[in-house]
This record gives sequence, structure tokens and C-alpha cells, in this order.
Amino acid sequence: MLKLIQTEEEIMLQEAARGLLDRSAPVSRLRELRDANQTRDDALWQEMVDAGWAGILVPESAGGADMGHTAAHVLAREMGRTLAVSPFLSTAVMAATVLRRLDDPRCQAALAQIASGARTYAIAVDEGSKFNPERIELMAEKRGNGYVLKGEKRFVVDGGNADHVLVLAQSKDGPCLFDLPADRAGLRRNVSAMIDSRDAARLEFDDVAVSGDELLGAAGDGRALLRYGLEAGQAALAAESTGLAQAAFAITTEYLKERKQFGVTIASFQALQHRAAHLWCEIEMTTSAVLQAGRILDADPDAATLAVSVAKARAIDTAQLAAREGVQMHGGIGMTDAYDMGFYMKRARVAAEWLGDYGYHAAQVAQLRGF
Amino acid sequence: MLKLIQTEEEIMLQEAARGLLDRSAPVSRLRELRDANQTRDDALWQEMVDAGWAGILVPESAGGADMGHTAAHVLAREMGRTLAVSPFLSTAVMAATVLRRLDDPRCQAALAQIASGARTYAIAVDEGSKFNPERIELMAEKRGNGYVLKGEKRFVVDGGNADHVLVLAQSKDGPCLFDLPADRAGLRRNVSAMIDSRDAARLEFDDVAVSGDELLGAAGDGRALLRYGLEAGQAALAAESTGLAQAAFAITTEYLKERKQFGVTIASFQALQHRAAHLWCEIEMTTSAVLQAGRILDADPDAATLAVSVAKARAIDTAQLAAREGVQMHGGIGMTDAYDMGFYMKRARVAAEWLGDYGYHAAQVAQLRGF
Amino acid sequence: MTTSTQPEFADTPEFRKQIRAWLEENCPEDMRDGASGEGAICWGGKTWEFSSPAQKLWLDRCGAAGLTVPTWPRAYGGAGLSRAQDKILKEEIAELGARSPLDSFGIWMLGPALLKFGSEEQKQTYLPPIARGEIRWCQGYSEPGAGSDLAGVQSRAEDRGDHWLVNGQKIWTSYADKADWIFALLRTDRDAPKHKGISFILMDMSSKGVSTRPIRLISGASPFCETFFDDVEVPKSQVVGDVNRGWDVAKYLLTHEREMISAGGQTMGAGRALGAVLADAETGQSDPVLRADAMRTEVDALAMEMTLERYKDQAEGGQGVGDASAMLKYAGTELNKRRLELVMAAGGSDALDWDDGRAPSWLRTKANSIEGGTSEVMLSIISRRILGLPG
Amino acid sequence: MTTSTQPEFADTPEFRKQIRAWLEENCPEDMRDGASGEGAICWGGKTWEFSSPAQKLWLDRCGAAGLTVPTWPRAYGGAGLSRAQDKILKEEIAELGARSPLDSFGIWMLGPALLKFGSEEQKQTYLPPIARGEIRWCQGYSEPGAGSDLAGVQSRAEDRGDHWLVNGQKIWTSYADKADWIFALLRTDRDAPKHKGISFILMDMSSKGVSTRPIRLISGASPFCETFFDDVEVPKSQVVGDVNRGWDVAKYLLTHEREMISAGGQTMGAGRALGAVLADAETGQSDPVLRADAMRTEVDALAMEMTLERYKDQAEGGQGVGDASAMLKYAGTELNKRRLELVMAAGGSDALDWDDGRAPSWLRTKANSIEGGTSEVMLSIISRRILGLPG
Repeated sequence: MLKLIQTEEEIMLQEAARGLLDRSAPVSRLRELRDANQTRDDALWQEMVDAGWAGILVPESAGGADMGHTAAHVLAREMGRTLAVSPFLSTAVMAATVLRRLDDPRCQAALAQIASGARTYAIAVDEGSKFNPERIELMAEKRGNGYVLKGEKRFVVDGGNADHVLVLAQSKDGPCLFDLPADRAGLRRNVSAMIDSRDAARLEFDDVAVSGDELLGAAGDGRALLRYGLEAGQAALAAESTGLAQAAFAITTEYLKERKQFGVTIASFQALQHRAAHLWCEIEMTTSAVLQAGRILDADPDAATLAVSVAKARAIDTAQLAAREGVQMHGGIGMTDAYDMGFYMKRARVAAEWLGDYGYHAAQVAQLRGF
Repeated sequence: MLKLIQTEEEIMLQEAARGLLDRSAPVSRLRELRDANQTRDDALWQEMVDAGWAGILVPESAGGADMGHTAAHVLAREMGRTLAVSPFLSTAVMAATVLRRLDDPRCQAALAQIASGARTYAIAVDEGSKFNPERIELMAEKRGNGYVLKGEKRFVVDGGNADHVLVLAQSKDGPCLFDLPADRAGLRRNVSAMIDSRDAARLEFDDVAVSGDELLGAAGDGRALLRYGLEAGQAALAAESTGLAQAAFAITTEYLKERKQFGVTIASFQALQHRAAHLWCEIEMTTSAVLQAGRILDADPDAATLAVSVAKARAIDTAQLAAREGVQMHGGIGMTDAYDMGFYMKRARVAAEWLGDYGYHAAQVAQLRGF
Repeated sequence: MTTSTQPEFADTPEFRKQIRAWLEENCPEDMRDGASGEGAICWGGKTWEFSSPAQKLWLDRCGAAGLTVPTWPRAYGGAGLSRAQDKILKEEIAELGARSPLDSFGIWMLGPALLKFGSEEQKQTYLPPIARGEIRWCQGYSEPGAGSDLAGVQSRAEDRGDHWLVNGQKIWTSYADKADWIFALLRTDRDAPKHKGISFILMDMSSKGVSTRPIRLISGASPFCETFFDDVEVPKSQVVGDVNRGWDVAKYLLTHEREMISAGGQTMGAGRALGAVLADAETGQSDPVLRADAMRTEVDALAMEMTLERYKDQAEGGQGVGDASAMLKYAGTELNKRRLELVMAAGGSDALDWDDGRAPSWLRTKANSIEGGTSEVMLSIISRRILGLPG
Repeated sequence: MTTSTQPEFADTPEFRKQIRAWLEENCPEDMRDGASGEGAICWGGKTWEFSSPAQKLWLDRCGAAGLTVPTWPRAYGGAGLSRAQDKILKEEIAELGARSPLDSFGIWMLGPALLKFGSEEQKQTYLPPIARGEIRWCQGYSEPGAGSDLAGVQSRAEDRGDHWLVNGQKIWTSYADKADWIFALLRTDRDAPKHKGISFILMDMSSKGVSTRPIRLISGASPFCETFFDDVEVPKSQVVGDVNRGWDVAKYLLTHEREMISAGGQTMGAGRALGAVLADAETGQSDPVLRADAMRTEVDALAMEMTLERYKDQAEGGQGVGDASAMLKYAGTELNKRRLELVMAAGGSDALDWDDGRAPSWLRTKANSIEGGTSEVMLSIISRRILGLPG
């Protein structure tokens, strides 16, 4: 059944991931990228591709490892620990989850491209300042065999660097999901200076022509289809945020043990002890929720919404608490840019908005629980 | 101007009040009443009347002391400290505030009755489980010179013992406020076993005849008129709750200093110190809000809503926190009926609902602050 | 000690079928209503008054089959089931809606302690009557003024050669007024360091010098009692484990108890009900404060449920819960307090009537974070034993 | 030191009229826009570049009239105003929308310290240039690794007969790279108990051996610096108060600083703005979580405002705020953090763009509960000094 403990395979995967990331993507690497005004790390992504991570959700028939969401969460959690910068979530989790739902040779080809590292994706959903896939105004007007897209997408994470974009648009037949190259004529990408030093963009669609072949699934099914990708992304982001929380917490407790004030280590102050213990409990509970989301996504993705929303709501709350406590317990040094804790705080804030904030996911939970 | 410090007169009043209440209405008195299934303490009320408290808001022309709301709050706060049981809030604060707004010899007479202790009041507003004076369904049908009242009022505090009732009803001319004797034919009072061992009743109005003389002010003005009384009551209840919080906190810090565990006083545990210090801060902030509400009620009652709602919201939150921390920090003994802390917790819960809960008052604040 | 009628349960794939058949055959119709509240519990003991003949029949049959204590060895009144079999049994009981035949501190607490620390003679003497519901036990740990410092035991057992002479007072002894025997921590060496001079002793509550007085809580009448020992004579054989090593037994049982309370805290007012609570509330839709609190509580309740599930899975996978039981205790009881605060807020003035029933439940939850180790003690345990912070 | 042009302000009912006339006559039009942000501040000092001729004129006129430091004695460059007069002055300045002519650590911190602890000669030497905006000061308290333990000063001043020889490092020295002088806590006796071996010493930042390095925060560039002392020679006369009694001066200033930070914490992102923040938010109406958080924050912000008002009234009534300043500091800064969390949540992804400006403000507030004494230190002060708990 759906056991909420890690399998030996998952534990091995975790150890391998930790080794790769500690070596090639420690927080100091993010700092280097930031200082160089870079938001992509091609060498790291190539390493991830070589390790099979790009294809973690790609079927074996398309050259993937097909290990499932729980395994993807193991990787995401480890990436959260070191704040690794990569298109993993957008490409290997969200795009792959969508594409593999379609029995379509073009999707098979796209999946193969993902697994081989030849193509990265960004997911373009938001149009306002809040995640709301129910309110889509970007228009897809039928023209000949294809469509013309007009409108704007905001907060497209990885949108500045991705090779392809999945775009949710509104047509007179209902929501449509398109898969198009990011360099298509008429599509302008405005990259913003995101606080966590990663890539996000505003996409302007100025009469962008797409072919009928670039429509994924049937017209009108776009939102339902994308939902699988979004939920997979939300769960993976919850896993990443949990890793972030665990790392921030580990750094903080280490600091508590080392740091002396008034002649004793500050770890001996009971008020800090109890706050640290409380935070540990929060992280434990969130870890359970993420495990549950992974198991259900693997077993019955149509029934995963509740578990995914619990995981996402809990994880972003926990990650932000861990970062806040991290800065406060470090005192002044935690506020300096030279120390890593600020990077954790900024990444946690971005995760708190991306793919739905606490209020969005708590409302999903309330609705599914009958109130 | 509106100074937020107590005047010397107020400090003297406070000292006198504390003396009277410590002597005649300690918590042990509430316990006696509870054990005897009593919800009234006529001797105590007579003492309050003799001390001029019943007339604290009654004009001197009607035999009152006319000291204003801030002074009334001084008394209410002291009553909260010992959980005194009396009709002070309903009668001396709410009913008096309403009656003195009308230039009407019958109201003058009623005020004189209040000041002399000859009459007590209860205020009948709620019809559902939540305070909502905007939604009144109890009907006042015009009949001859008077009206016939049909319907039900719930959670009428002091409703089982009061001599008179102020009832807010709906007529075809709009809301009407009536002042009628509680023993009027057709009016049935069902007293409930309230958790704080005080008096609250459900009133059933079964074709209750009231005369035109018993209508206060003009038909249609009832809600606007009662509002002055309700806001005065909310502020006084906030003051009472602040006194409750202060007393619960004082008992708790005393206990922390006395109680030994693992060979030291539990006051030496930093986690408890910080929680106690935090609670002290909360009480200080609430004290300010109550002072502000009193000053504005005295200076400009038409502009008091914001301050009153801030005070009520803060005070019930603070009182409940103080009671919860009180029980938890006492450990097992705090859970026993033989110890007083449970009485504080129960009274705080009733205050949290009476005259509007936290959500009601926070919504008032949000509305007045433009969101 | 096994009866001749006791069935043999095989540890084979056939077990589910076998146990289902046994339950179908033996569980009286009246005991199949799935009831589990206080009124449905059978506590057993010498003075127990059965609520119905079916309750007695169900206890007798389960007792004879060892199914009141399924995982205990057959020699001591159990059915000797493996952990996996026990899980199947519970599933089948749930499937049938069968009531628990017997609940008691003897089963939950003393039994595990005796199985681990008792002598062969003690096991033979005390376990089977527990299994058959003949003897009801209560626990005597806490003392007035000791609070979280459980090792600060002052009640003492003096060695009088052929017996212990016991004097002192216990508090929070649940159902002491209805129990036949008590297991208690008593000081047997006043000069030793406080953890080293305590013994775990069994006493007959009908002994001369034992008396009890019920405790009323802020939430009303309670099963808790104060229990007094005034020159009570106790046979020397009634010490479990070594003399002055009673703290080892106590510690073992405390961890055990924490896990039970945290699991229990969760089921009190089950998660499912919260939606209904808010849907019924007059301002459940219109008040963002109430609604946001409910949403947060629901999210956390679900995470708590998943956590209990995860720890159960870990336990089944052979990983003990260990000190993390402090987390379950802390988080579960704090959550339960929040839930009942919400129930009260949703209920408004209706919930302020004592007879309405919500207020006593609400007040009762305030003890959850005190009994069985306070939240503060739990946090300190986590800090010290899991996080490795000093103290 | 008073200039011949300095007006005499009488402590009479006429004062309001008099000061209003003075302001009307002397405040340049460009200085009447009520601006108070970082860009509008005049910090003064040797290297100060005035933003406009009007800014210089306004400073010069106020400096000459003693109105940069209204309550200081006229002998030291002030106007010798009473507390009541000062209040009227502030009201009239607000009425006119006049900018503050000069802000500086010299006015806020060193001035009060010198007035209380300085020698007559020190007052004569240092105060008038502060009042006229000629010398800009910075403070050197904190050291790397000392954190909340301000008395754990390691930087040392060795007595070399005719001068002190200063070596060590300070951190969080705001604007040290722009200041002319620094007032610092330095260890002058390494053998004494830590609070008893510290002196409060004034140093010229242009002295040989002084260097600074700016600190970048998580919120971006900051006025904070690290400041290094490498064999800096300082005249013996530049100790304020007694040698080795510098902690008394520091304690006095710390209480003073707390009151200022708590008041400042409140005005950063003023209360009035929260309604607008939520009204603009995309989910400000529809998300109960966001809405409930905003409602709670608004209620608390108003109570905080009333509390600041109450403490001001108390101070005017002659009751000092004393240790309760720890409460203002704690509650004010924690509230400010909550407010900015809310601003970020309301802003959604728009606020995640660094250039949007909300994120740096949000991150900056995280230091509020650290600088000037951490929230934990404030709670400990309240616990010990106000509640009388041990520790």
C-alpha cells in the first residue's frame, strides 16, 4: 500500500543527489551566479541530465528513468537544501507530467528531448499577481489550422531561459494548452530581477502564431490537462521547500551550538530551545504531508489535490518560519549578505507565491473538506 | 486633551473599588454562588449602589454621579479582576447610556431608578448564536397606540434576573427599541446554565403587548439609539476583560515564582519567562486601547466605533491568552475546579462572544480603515 | 493458564479468513454497532456492572480466546498474534463494527511493563486476570506538588522485613475509586539520588489504609482521583523489577503513554468533523477570522494525520518512534486545543450553555498538554534528545 | 558659543506666535514640502554635500537659532526650550510642513550622553559643532561575535601615558564611512569584570589607523560598516565620564535608543497604508487568510499607536517610560515585521521583483528585532526588571 516511509531505492537516490549537489551546486554557487548576474547554470543542468534527473518522470520508452513523483521529490528536496538553480521543476516535473499524459508521437519526442537535456520548459499560467488558473484571459483566436495568441503572462519562472513554453490560453472552445518554442516571432520575454536571483519573466504575446500541432490535447481540455502538471509542480515545490526548511534549520541549530553569548552557548537558552523544538515538529509534520502527496501522485493522480494542497500550504509556511527563525536566531550576522541565510529567506518567499500561496491551497483544502 | 493616563480621581476610584471588591466579591464569592446555583448577589449590588456605581453614568439631575465612561471602565476593570457578579454592565453602563440620550421625563425617571438601585436592566439584541444587531427579526406589530412583540431573543446576559429589558425589534417603520418590565405577560424567560456561572436567558416573546410610551425615541431610530449603549457596553466589557487578564497574569507570575520543579522555581525557565513577558506586552497594549476607547466615548461618542472595536477585539484576545497561559503554566492544579484559574477561563470565553466576537470587531476595524 | 477452548490462530495467509469467521461466530449482534465512546467501553474488574448481557458474553468469549490482548503470549492470556496478524485482526474488527471487548490500564500500561520487567511468577499471577477483565488497575505516578518532575516521588515504601509499609499520596489516579489494584511509584531509598531510590510496586486497593477522593476539573466531573496511603502493608513480592530501579519501568511506560495520548488526542473530535463545525457556524462563511483559523487548523490536522500514519508505517517497518513520540504528544495535543477553541468560536453563544456539551469538551482539552508530560517537557525532550541541544 | 543673532524665545503664551513667525520668516520655500525620507535628510558633517542651497540656508539659520537641538542649553548651541515649548515647536514645524534641518547621531545619541556625563570642556568642544551640523558622528558599540552581549567588548584602548592606543574592530557602525568622528566603547581594563573595564571614548575618524568597510545586507546596500582600529592614537582627554565606567554611559544611551527605534519602527510603513495595501491586493477580498492576517495586524497596529501615545502622555506627565521601552521596542519591531510580511503576501508575484521596492523593505525589517537589542533580550529585560522573575 501507500507506505509513508522511504524505500531503500529512495534513500540511495537521496544520497547520490546530495553528493552531486554538495559538489556542484552548493549555496556558494548560487552566490557566484547572482554576483555574475546569471540565472542559468548549464553545467549543473548537464550533470543533472547525465544523472538521469531530467528524465525522472519520462517513460522509459522515451529514454527516461520513470521513477515517479516520490523519487522526483527526493531530488527536489535535496535541491532545496542547497538552493540549486535549475529548470528541474518546470521541465522535468511539470512539463514531463503533462506531456506523458498524451498518447501522441510529438509528445513522445518532446519527452525524449527533456530526458536528453536537449530542451527545457517554462510554464506560463499566471496573468495577475496571484496564481489563479481559473481566470485566464490570454486569447487564442482560431486562424486557419492554427491559432493566434494575444495577451500577457506574468511570473513565468524559468521563462527567460527556457527553450519551450507551455501556455494556457482561452479560446472560444475553452481553455487550450500550447507547446511552443520560446523564440517564436511575436513573443517577447521581459526578464525580471527576482529576489531569489533566479529566472522569472513576463511574456508578451503579440499576435503569436501557433500551429494546430502545437495544441496539446483537445481544445477546451487545456486546463484539465495542465492541472496534472501544476499539481506535480506544487508537490515538488513543497518537497523543495521542505528541503530548504531542513537546511535552514540545520544551519541554525549548528549555529546555536557554536555561538557563545554571555559566556555560554546560546543553545543553552531554553526559549531558543523550545522554539527550535517547535520548528523541528513543524518540519516533521510537513515532511509527512510531502510524502503523502508523492505517494498519491504516483498511485492515483486524479485524487491527489487534497494531499498536494496540504503539502504545499504546510511546506511554504514551514520554510518561511525556518528562514525567519534562522535570521533571528543568528542575529546580526544572519542579516548580512555575506551569510547564506538571506538566500534561504528569499527563495522561501518566492516558493510561497509560485503555483499558489497559502491562502490558495488552504482554500482548496477547505473546499475539499466541505466548508 | 485626551490624555491616555489615569487622573488622580480615577486612581482614587480604582483604589476604593478594589477595596470593596476584594472584601465583598472575591473569586471565592463567585464560587459560593455557583455552588448554590445562584446567579445574583443582591447584597453586592446594594453595596455597589451605595458606592454610587449604579449611577456612574447617570446625570446628577437624576441622582447619579455622572463620572463618565473612563470612570466606568475603572470599575469594570476592577470587577474583572475578581470576576464580580453584578448587573453593572447591562444596567449602569448600557441601559444608562441609552436612556440618558433621550430628553424624556420617563427616561429621567428610569435613570433615577437605576441610580437608586431600584431597577436593573438586561439588553436583548441577539437572535442567533452571534452578535449581529443588523439582523433583527423579532417583530413589533403596531396595535392601537402600542405594539405587539413576537419572536425570540437569545444570549440575554442578566436576562433571568433583570427587572426591565431593553428589546430591539423590527417594525414596518424600522428598528424600534422598547423598555419594558421583564414580568410582562407573554414574555417567557428560559435561563440557561452559562459556563461562567452567571445569568443569561433566552427570551420568548409570545404576543407581548407594549405601550407606545415604552418605545424609546422614535420608531425607526431604535438601532441608532441602542448603538450608544452597545458601544459603551463593548468598551466596558473590554475593560472588564483587561482586568481579568491582569488578574490571571498576576496569579500566574506569583505561581511561577513560588512553584519549584527539578529543584528550582519554574520562574527561572527562560521559555516561561519569555512567554510571560510577551503576555505582559499584550496586556499593556490592550490597556492602552481601553483607555483610548474610554476617552473617546467621553469626548465624542459618535466617533468612538473604531477605538471601541480595537479595545474589544484586543481585550478578549488578551484575556483568553492570559487564561490559557494561566492554566498551562499552572499545570495540573490549574485544571482543577478547586483552583480559580478555570473561572477566569470561562468568564473570558463568555466575554469573547458577548456583544461581538473578535471577527465582528476586527471587521468593524477593517471597514473603518478602508479595506 | 490457557483455556482448553482457546483457538489456535495460524500465522498463514489463511489467518484473515479464520479470524473473520471467529468474529462472525462469536461477536454478539449488540456489540457490532462500532460504538467506542465512554458509554461503550468495558473496563472490567471486580465491581464492573455490564451494560448488557451481550457485553459480558463478548468479554468472556474474547477473554477465553486471548483476543482482549491479542499480541500477549498465550501463556499469559493472550493469543500470541504477530504484529501483522494483529493488524489484520483490527481491520476485521473495524470491518465488522465490533466494539472493543475490554479496555483497561492493565492492558495498556501494566501489561507491557510486566511483560518487559516482571518476574515469571508476576506474569503468571497478574496478566491472565487482566486479559479476562477480572482485575481492573489504575496507575499511581503523580503526586501533589511534583508536577512535571515525576521522579520527585515523596510517597514512600519502608522496608519492614516481611512487607513494605506505604505512606503518602498520589494524584491524577484515573478511576482509582473503581480500580481493584494500583501500580505505583514509591520511594524506597530516601538517601539515593532521586531517580535511583524509586520502586515500581503493585498494591491491592482493598488493603487497609487505602482511600480515594475524586477530583473535579474545570470541565466538570472527572475520572481522576486523589489516592491516600496510610500505613498500608504490602507484600515484598509485589515489586516489579529491581528495588530502587522503578524509574526504568516508569520511563518505559511514559514513552508508551505519550504515543497513546497523542494518537488519542487526534481522534477526540475527529478531523472529519471540522468541516461540519464550520458549515454549521452562523458566521462560518462571512467571518474571515473564523474561516482562516479553521482553514489553518484543517491543514494542520491533515498533516498530523499523515504524520501519525507515517510513524505507524515506520513502526511496522521496524523503526521505533522513540523520542519522536514527544513530537506526537506535543503537536497532537496542541492541535486538539486549537480545534476545540475553534468549535467554541464557531458555536458562538450556543456553545456557552454548559448543557450544550461543547464547553466541557473544550475545557477538557486544556489538560491534554499537561497530562502525560506537559508541552514544555515535550519540547525540552525534543531539544535535548533529538536536536542535541544542551540542558 | 551663542551667536549674536540667536533669538530669545520666551516661555510664555506668546511662544507659539513667536516661533511661528520665526519659521515663516526663516524656512525657505523648498524646505516646506514635509519630506522626511532618506533623500530629504540633512546629516551634516565635513564632507556633506547639500542637496540644494535651500538645504544649506535652512541648516545655517536653524543652527544659528539653536533650533537644530531646541532643548539643549543655549550655551552649547541649543535654544534652551522647555519640553512644552519643544512640543509647540514640533507642532508648528508640522503645521508648516518644514523639513527637519538636521538629523544626526550626534543629536540623538552623543549629545544626550555628553549633556549627562561630559565635562564642561567636552560640552563646550563637541556640542556646538553638532548643533551647527559641522561634525557628523557615528557610534561604535557592537563587535563581531559579541551580538547581544554588548558588554563583551574586546576592542581595547591601552593607556600609553599621554594617549590611548586603540586596536580592534567594530561592526554595525552606521555611516562610519561618512562620519567625521566616532564615539565608541573600548576595553580599558582587561582584568576587571566585563562591565567594569569599559570606557566611552571619542575618536577622530581621520586619525591614522582608522579604516571602514561597508556591509551589504540581505536587503541590499546599507549604511552599516565595519570599522577597524589599528594602533590609533587618541588623546587622553577624549574619554567621556570616568575611565572604566563607560558602561553607565552606554546603558543610558541604550534605553534612549530603544525608545527611538520602537517609535521609528512604527512609522516605517505607516498604519494608514495597510488598508490601501489590502485594497490593492488581488485577493484582498477573496482570501480569508490574507484578510484575517490584515485585520489582526491592523487591530494590533492601532493598539500599538495608542500605546505609543499613552507612553508619550506618561512621559509628559513626568512618568518615565523606563524599562517599558523594552516593550515598545519588542512589540513595535515585531509588528513591523508582520506588516511587511503582509505587504509581501498582498503584493503576490509583483512584489518578488527586486526593483519593485517592497522586497528590500520587507527584508530590512528582519533586522528591526535584532538591532538595538534583540527581541529575546527585550523579553528578558521585561521578565527580569518589570516582572521580577529571576535570571
